[in-house]
Amino acid sequence: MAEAARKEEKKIIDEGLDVGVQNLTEERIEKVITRVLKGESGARLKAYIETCVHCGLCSEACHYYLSHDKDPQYSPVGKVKQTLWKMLKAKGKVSAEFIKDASEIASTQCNVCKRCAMYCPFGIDIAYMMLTVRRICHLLGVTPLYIQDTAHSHAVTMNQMWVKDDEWIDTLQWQEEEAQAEIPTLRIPLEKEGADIMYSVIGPEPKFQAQLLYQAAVIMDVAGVDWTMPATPGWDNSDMAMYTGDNEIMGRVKRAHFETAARLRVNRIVMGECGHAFRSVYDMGNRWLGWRMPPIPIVHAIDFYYELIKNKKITITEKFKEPVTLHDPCNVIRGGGLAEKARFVINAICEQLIEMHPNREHNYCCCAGGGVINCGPPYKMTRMDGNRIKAEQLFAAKSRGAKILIAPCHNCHSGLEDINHHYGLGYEVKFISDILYDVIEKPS
Amino acid sequence: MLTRIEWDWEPGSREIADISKWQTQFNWVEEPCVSPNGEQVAAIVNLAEGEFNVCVNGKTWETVFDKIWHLRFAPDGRPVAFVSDTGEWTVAVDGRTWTHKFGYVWDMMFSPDGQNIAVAVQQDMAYGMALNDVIWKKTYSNLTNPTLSPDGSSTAATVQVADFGEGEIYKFQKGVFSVALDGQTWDTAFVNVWKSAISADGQKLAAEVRLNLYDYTIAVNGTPWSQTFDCVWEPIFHPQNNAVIAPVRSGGKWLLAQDGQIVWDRNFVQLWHPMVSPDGNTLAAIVAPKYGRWTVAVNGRPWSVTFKDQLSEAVFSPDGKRVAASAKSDGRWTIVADGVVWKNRFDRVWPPIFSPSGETLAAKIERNGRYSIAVNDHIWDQVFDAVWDPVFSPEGDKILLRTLNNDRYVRHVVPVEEILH
Amino acid sequence: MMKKRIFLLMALLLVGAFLIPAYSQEDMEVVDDAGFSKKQRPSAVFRHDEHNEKAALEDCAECHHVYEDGNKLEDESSEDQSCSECHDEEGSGDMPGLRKAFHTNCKGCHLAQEKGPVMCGSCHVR
Amino acid sequence: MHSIYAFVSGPLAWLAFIIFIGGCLYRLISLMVLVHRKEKFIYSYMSLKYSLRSIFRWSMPFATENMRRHPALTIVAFAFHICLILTPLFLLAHVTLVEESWNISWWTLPEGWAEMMSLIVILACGFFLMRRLVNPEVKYVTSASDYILLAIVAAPFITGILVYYQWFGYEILLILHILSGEIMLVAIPFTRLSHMLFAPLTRAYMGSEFGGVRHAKDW
Repeated sequence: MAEAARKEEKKIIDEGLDVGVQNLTEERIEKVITRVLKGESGARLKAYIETCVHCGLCSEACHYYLSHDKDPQYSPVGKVKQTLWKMLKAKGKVSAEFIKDASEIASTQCNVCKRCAMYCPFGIDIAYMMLTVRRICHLLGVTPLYIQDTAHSHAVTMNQMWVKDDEWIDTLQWQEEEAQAEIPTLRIPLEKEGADIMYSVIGPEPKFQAQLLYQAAVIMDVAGVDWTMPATPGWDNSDMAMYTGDNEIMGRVKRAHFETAARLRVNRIVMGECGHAFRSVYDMGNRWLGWRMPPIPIVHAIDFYYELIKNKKITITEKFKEPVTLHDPCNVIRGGGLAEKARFVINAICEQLIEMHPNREHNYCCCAGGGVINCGPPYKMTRMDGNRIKAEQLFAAKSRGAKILIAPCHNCHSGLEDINHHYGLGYEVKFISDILYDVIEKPS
Repeated sequence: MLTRIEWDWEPGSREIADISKWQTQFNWVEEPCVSPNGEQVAAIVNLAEGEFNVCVNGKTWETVFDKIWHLRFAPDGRPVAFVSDTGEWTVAVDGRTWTHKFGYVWDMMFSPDGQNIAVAVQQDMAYGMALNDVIWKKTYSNLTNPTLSPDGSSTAATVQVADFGEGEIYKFQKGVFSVALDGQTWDTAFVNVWKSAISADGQKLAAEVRLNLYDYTIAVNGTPWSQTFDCVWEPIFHPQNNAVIAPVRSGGKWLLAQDGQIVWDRNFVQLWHPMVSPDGNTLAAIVAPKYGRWTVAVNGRPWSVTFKDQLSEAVFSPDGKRVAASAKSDGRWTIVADGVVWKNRFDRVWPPIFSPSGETLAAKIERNGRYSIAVNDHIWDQVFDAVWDPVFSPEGDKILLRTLNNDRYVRHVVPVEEILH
Repeated sequence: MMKKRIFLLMALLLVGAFLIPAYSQEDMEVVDDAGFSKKQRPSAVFRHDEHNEKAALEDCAECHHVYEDGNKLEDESSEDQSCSECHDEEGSGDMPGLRKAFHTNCKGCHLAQEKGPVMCGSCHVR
Repeated sequence: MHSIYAFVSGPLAWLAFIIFIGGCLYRLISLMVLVHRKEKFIYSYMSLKYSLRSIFRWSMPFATENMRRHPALTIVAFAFHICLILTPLFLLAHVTLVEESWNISWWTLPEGWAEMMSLIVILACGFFLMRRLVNPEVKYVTSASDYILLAIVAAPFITGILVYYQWFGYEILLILHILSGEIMLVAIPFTRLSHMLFAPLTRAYMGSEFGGVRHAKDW
């Protein structure tokens, strides 16, 4: 039954997969799988595969599984079964069609949120295994088109959105000018060598959400922060190559980021409200380059706001009135331990925080992260159908009075906008900075 | 332009400008920058809404601009900035603008003597480079990684040679990027071209390229090395023999290659920023011999001392016999020279500078928000709100120091002996 | 000295055999496990005379041994004593505890002779 | 029967233990060598504090979210693992055999307890079997090997109970009991039963990553 239901859903047309598999030969598939599973992978993968007792206890961790009426094909281990187990069992002798399915499963039916790692009694990291599958698919050239295009953008421009070198600087100067209408002496200091902080953002900010740059500049200015932004590539902390399995491009993009900060000789990098970017600079990209921890401390926006409020660098004039609920993004909460700091910030700027359940480390994923939303329109329904449980969770919080949904992560933000709209939840989705900008005391 | 030997090397301190006065004069004063010889201090100043100028030693340029950014002194002491007037951008040198105007200008580069100034330019979404007000004859739909030849006579950059639309991943993967030397691209295009280098004689151009999504190598004058790798970092030219040297990745480890052949007998977790000593005899690079441990390898042998956080800006002494770098462990900076670490730790330290003889090593340092310099692990007893990198006299017995305290910019010449005692 | 002691023992044995029929081994069905403070298994089945006949055992000391300084005394036997008089439950030094003594004695011989029961339940029959 | 008994309880038992211990060492050492060769960075993240924090937390019944979500399974799984390990180690008959061979002995379980514990293991195996047959998410990832492993684990306990009660052919069953125990020992290092060896390591690594790097709980 479940098998049939699954087949029904498979009508997605994705050139990245459909054309990609046409270039495959059985030999190439076998060679690449062997290269990754035997050559690149090591003890972790081996231990994970051989320790797993197929108990199925990871299932309930996964929002896809919960949202698909507990269809076991969507359980974390179920996805491993459909991909890695088969590759291992067949010693890499799998068909092109199999690779296409594996790519779809690994790239669009798993947000690598690592919630399941908290549910496996052995702490098996299934997200890591899904990323290994994506790595194989990358080396075979079978990656969903939209995210592959994004990886190309990273490779060319070192940013996510094909923002050209000059467009970036121009946008910053434009936002500086805009903000000067509000605070005439406000500056976005470019290339200020020796500043305390380099502020880094993700590609969509200059491309579509320039108001976030504006807000950040105002917050920095009001708080009297010694900050700068680079006028060279390396300003973008995001990294979709990390999610396509193109580790080499991931490393290159992260190197540009860290070397830009090192060139500017800043003490710390503060980044905007993005989750996967945090993962890429704090966890994955730095490691590929050989840094155990980021060479320059990375401060996520939540942590930074916490610091500003705690140290009274900014004053809250009047708290935000409407009841809010908070979505805990996987990469900064489960991946960065900022759950309590996020609550400190929200409580400092909002009258009422209504918790959704589960929350903190146990919050349900937005279903957009891990590169899934970046796989583009073909998979929008994958995300919607794959996260009914999130809609239910949000609905429950709404029924207890929450009106505003705070999502301090770009992917979560966009993903939850879609969920909100698709399920008609009637929330307004906001970043913390949207509210913070509104409630802080600014020079009149 | 005065050569370094002609600068004022008389020991003593001299106040050049009181910037606090400028602050009363203008709406705001941006970050000051100073000339190499320390005789000038300049800053972008705001006169009124949409009115900017550059103030040098208290005097403004003749022309007021809508917007100014990236003010820097060229090595020859001329202040240079990007300026905008009625929506057009150009370069202003000492207050005089280039004749060419652009949609945008950025990435300012100087030749070591400061005589050549190169920038990246964009006009009507067509991209190119300009050197001393001379623009490339051809333009491209995108341009990244601009570079200048060692003598500053040639420019190069990665350029996009064919158009592709959003989502046209297969067109992209056929290769639409190349590199242009003085505007002329190679005949070959690649999936990606990143940083490039121009040989000392200006005849050769080498760049890191990606042949498909997975195979990387170095291409020289359009011809890729016959060997491919899992990844590469940017190449450099050997200053004497024009050999191309680049870090390459194979089997998950980094190696050093010269003209496609592996030259160091061991691999590293990371290897980048290779450099050749001025005499051409020594090859060094920043390496991670172990995961999360950073140091310098000289001729393939890493120093035994390693650092946890980072190691940046290794430098050779002018005679090529010594190597020094700034390094950080557990958030504390220090200097390491020839594998020997300074005892002092700093909140921040800037790239170290060798005296002409290589005997003395100096660096700008920060402790508790105040700045000073340290020489051979001795910290000068004076602290400032800001200092610029120290400059050695030609004999190496004196140091030129450019400092800022209470917005007063002061030029000091300090005998090295004074700091060491 | 030695002869005197053997004589004494013989005398005692005779007296014992005739005067204390209650201790007669003819009726013995199970091993005397009175020495165990707590029995965890059914008593081991052991029909003394039948066993000895079958095993063609003549020498009592084959089982009812006497050890001195770790050496078995060839001409002496201890059928007048309970095993537990020497072998307490714990055992000490070279002296095996009672359980081990029984097992070594019975099973050890069975294994060596490749005859007789050697598995737990073959003796400790439920 | 003597020679068979002597063989299975002698050379074969030796072989089984040698393969078990040698195999475990081999698996652990080769895993470490693999880490050393290809993923040395793992060592740099290992933290004793957070490893123990994680192992301890996951060794406490109902101390993690997922354990609370599956109370029956939690109880069964804990009872199963405790009984599975303790029963053979402290069984009177086993200790007696060890004592006869090497003159060392240790505390033993009262026979009644051992009987109960063996039954618990068998019942738990039944429970696991039912999960595999009935729960869709378990069934989906179950293959023949999972049933075989379950049988390997259950066999020594089923035969153990049978020989304890001396039902059916005692001697044959005892031989089978010994054999099944030996099969299980040999299987541990070379099948997914090796989670006995690796689970503490994977747990320690995840505990270290979550505690030391991610500053988050891994439960």
